Amino acid sequence: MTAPSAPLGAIAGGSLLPLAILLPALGALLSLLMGGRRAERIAFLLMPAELAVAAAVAVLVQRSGQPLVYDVAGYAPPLGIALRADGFSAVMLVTAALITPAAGLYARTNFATPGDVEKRAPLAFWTLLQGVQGALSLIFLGGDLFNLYVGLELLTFAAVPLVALDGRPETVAAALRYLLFALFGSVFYLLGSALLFGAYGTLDIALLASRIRAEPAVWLAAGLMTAGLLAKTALFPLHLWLPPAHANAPAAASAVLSGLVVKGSFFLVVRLWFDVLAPLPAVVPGAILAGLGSAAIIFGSALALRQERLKLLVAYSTVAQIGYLFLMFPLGHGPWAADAFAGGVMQALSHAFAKAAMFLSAGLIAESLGHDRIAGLGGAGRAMPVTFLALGLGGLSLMGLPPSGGFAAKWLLMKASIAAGQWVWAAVMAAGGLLAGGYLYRVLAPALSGEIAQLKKAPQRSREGVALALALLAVLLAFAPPSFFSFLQIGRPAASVAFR
Amino acid sequence: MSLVDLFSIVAIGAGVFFFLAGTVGLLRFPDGLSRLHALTKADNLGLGLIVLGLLPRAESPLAAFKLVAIWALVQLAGATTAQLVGRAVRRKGTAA
Amino acid sequence: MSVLQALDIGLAFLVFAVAAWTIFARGGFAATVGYVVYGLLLSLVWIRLFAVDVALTEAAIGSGVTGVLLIGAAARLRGAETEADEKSLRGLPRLFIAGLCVLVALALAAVVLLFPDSGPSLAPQAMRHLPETGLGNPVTAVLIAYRAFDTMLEKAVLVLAVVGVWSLAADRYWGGAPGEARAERPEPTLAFLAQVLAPLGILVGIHIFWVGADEPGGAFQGGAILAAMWMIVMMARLTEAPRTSAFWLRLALVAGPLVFLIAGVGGAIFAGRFFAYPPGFAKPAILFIEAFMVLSIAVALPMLVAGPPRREPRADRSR
Amino acid sequence: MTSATLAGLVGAALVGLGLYGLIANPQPLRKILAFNVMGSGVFLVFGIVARKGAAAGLPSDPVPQAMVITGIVVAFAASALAVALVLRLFEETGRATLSPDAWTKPSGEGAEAE
Repeated sequence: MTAPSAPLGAIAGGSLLPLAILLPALGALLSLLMGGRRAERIAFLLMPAELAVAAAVAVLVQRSGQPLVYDVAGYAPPLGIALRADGFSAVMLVTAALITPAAGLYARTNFATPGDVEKRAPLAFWTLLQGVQGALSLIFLGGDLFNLYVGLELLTFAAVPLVALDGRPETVAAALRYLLFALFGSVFYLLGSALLFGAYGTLDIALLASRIRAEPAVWLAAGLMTAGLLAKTALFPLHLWLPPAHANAPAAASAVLSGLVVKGSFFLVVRLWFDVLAPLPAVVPGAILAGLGSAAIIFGSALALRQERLKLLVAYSTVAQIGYLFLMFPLGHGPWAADAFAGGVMQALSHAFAKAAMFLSAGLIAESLGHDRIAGLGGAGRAMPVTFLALGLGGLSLMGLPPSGGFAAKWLLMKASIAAGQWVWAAVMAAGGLLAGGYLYRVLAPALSGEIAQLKKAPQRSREGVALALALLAVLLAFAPPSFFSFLQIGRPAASVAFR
Repeated sequence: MSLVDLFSIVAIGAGVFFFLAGTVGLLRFPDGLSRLHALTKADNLGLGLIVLGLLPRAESPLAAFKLVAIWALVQLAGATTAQLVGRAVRRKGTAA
Repeated sequence: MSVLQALDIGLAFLVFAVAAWTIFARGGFAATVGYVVYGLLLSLVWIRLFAVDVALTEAAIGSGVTGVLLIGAAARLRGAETEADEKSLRGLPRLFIAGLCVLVALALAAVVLLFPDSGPSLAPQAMRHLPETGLGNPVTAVLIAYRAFDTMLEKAVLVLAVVGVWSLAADRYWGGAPGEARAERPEPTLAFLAQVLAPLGILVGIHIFWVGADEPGGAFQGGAILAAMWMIVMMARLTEAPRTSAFWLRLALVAGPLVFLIAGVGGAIFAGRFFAYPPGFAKPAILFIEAFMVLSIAVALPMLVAGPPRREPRADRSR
Repeated sequence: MTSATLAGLVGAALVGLGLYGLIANPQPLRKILAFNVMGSGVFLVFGIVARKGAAAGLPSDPVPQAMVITGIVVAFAASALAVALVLRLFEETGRATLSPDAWTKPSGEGAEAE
């Protein structure tokens, strides 16, 4: 991000960046305006275009080997707002553009509008789903901390109502708790931004990175912003809101919330520490973040082991998998930095696909059996093998077994932590893998044995296909070529690239 | 000190006095209706006097008009609130 | 100068005291009333900081509209607070949290005191580019020109919030009007107030929007005043909240962000940049966009206060 | 002490107060109030940053001012969504509390292990 932005801003491809944000925003507005069945049609009309824009951004970043930059309104920072796409932004953008339509395809059954009369849940779902995608695009591309604050709020307002979509009191309470955590997070983030603006007179990430010095205002801002973002990411011990929210939302919404929405605030933690604060010595904060991540891995997995409902188990496994994301932070400086960064990104990607697949499968299981109690899953796997294949392949990634994106992620992180001599993270990862194996065994072993379970209704082939496709993508990440890893480094400060 | 300044000081001072008296009444009077009485009377007079004191200092006729408009609007809002509060007090009985 | 300083210190203490009351008062209703007072005092602070645009916004939205929202909620929740009271934190955890909060406040105060008296500023740049926008108020220029992208997205936030609030309706009420149906005749006093105030308020709201181009004011503040007028008229039962399925209502809600978005794309076509304005055409374009923003704000704020639909859509249609 | 510094100190105190109310008060409506107090404290910090950025003939830097205006509107929208959730919860259960045992079935479905 330290490269001068002026010549790059001239690249015509930069205008794709605002488009990636404006298309879903337009879709959300039009969905509310047109209403009824047209909300869904608008969503499906725009999603291919959004995927095309995301792919084009990735291709352009790859071709130029440098971040794409676009000064919105023609005013360069610090007065105006810049959008930037580096390698990490591009892969996250593509991931969101793949998972959102997948969740949409799955949700067509649950959120169809049969007649001419508009229904509540479908209209809200299709509008908010596009809102989530717009907000995520903004977060992945935003180059200005206040612009990113607006993105965070947009994400909160789109995500929270999704949790309460079925209107049961427990979902309303879960949504309220989620909202309160998210608002706490936003306020802290904004406070940190205020301090940074007071110290340096800009909120542009690239400019901040060139001006920042280790001084009290910066450390306080970093602490406040990190705490706020962690509350939104549900990193232990700020995870309390996540399991009830993700477990009670409709399955398609859970897939988006668990797979993508928590990655939005995680993405900003990475932006903060790897871009804005990159020049600072960050040994202690990195260790704290990884320590919390380790605690999340152990606690989340242990709690997942004890759950009685499948969706809650999957939700608690999200708490654990979020923990892995934070193991990259103490490994950001040194010859192993590139591996650690790639491992963290790989974990974000593979968890996004795997967890979306698992929530969709869990939703299918709950619909087919009429419940999602783990004790009642006996023989279910033999009745709906494709669904359980998707669930199992997703689980492969969570455990970190080859071949899966999760394996690649955990292997890279482990390699980096051993190279750095920080063995403890490697030990935690090994333990987390074993625990994940344990809770998945609890689900899969009874499901794959015994009498074939009687289904209330068989799952639709197309919906099983969506879940399986996502799970296969999580597996396919294991075969990412070396060029993929150098792509991830595009836009990273030279220090971490040089040693690759 | 000119005569205009003296006028401003006296009028605004008297206005502040009425506000103070109204506040004391609000805190010390026994029941809802007499509290209301103290508050509305004092506020109307108090604000009126303050606006009066500020009028000669207005930069333009428009600014003076705005000052008077503020006073009128506060009158309107005050009268409405007093009515509503008074009715609520009466409905509740003497308990308030 | 010393008188002003004394006033500043008194104001500071008052703000702090009322805020503490809001946090610590026993009754939720009393705390909420405290919050409204607090908001008004804050707008005085903003005036002392020479941020008149913010003071207007704080008074209209931060204190006014938010106050109506919270007081309405507190009134409805009046019976519900005793039970939850038992579970409030006691002893050590409470002390720990209090200590943490004091620590955060002290660290923040220390950093704020360390800021140099003339800090870094974007004011010179904002002023340098002001002629390009044709505006006289730099705050409006930041909102609608330099950082137009933020403002457009923030309008989208408002729309999503409305969708979120509406989505909390019961299924059978979807498309219906928010607010209770009441057969009572309008409260005569309130109706009188609404009849006198609303026409005036609408004029003031439009005036504040219009002068916002050059003086303190603008779309947010003007829109909030219009919103307040609509809320008063609805409160007086002179009119009812509209059906949430009404096309005009939805059009008014999305008009602000939609027109802004389209203008942003137009900027890419006619001025070479998303959200840029063609030279010489900036001021009319800005006022055009702002007019729709005023409309959307004036509609979105009352809808957010009114809450989810609460009446069957069919009953409304027969009216 | 300048009025800007004073406002900054008040802002810091408000953040502390609001944070305390947000964490320590169990009632959702009071948490929403506390969130608003905390938010206004943050806006005041922006306010002193703006005031200390007085330059080019302006008494206050317009950029942070614009950010505060945006922030106030967003905070209102957040309050509205939170209030709608609290009221919905109250209508469904007759109570407005976040404590899970008040509204979940005895089986503890949906409740978290705390």
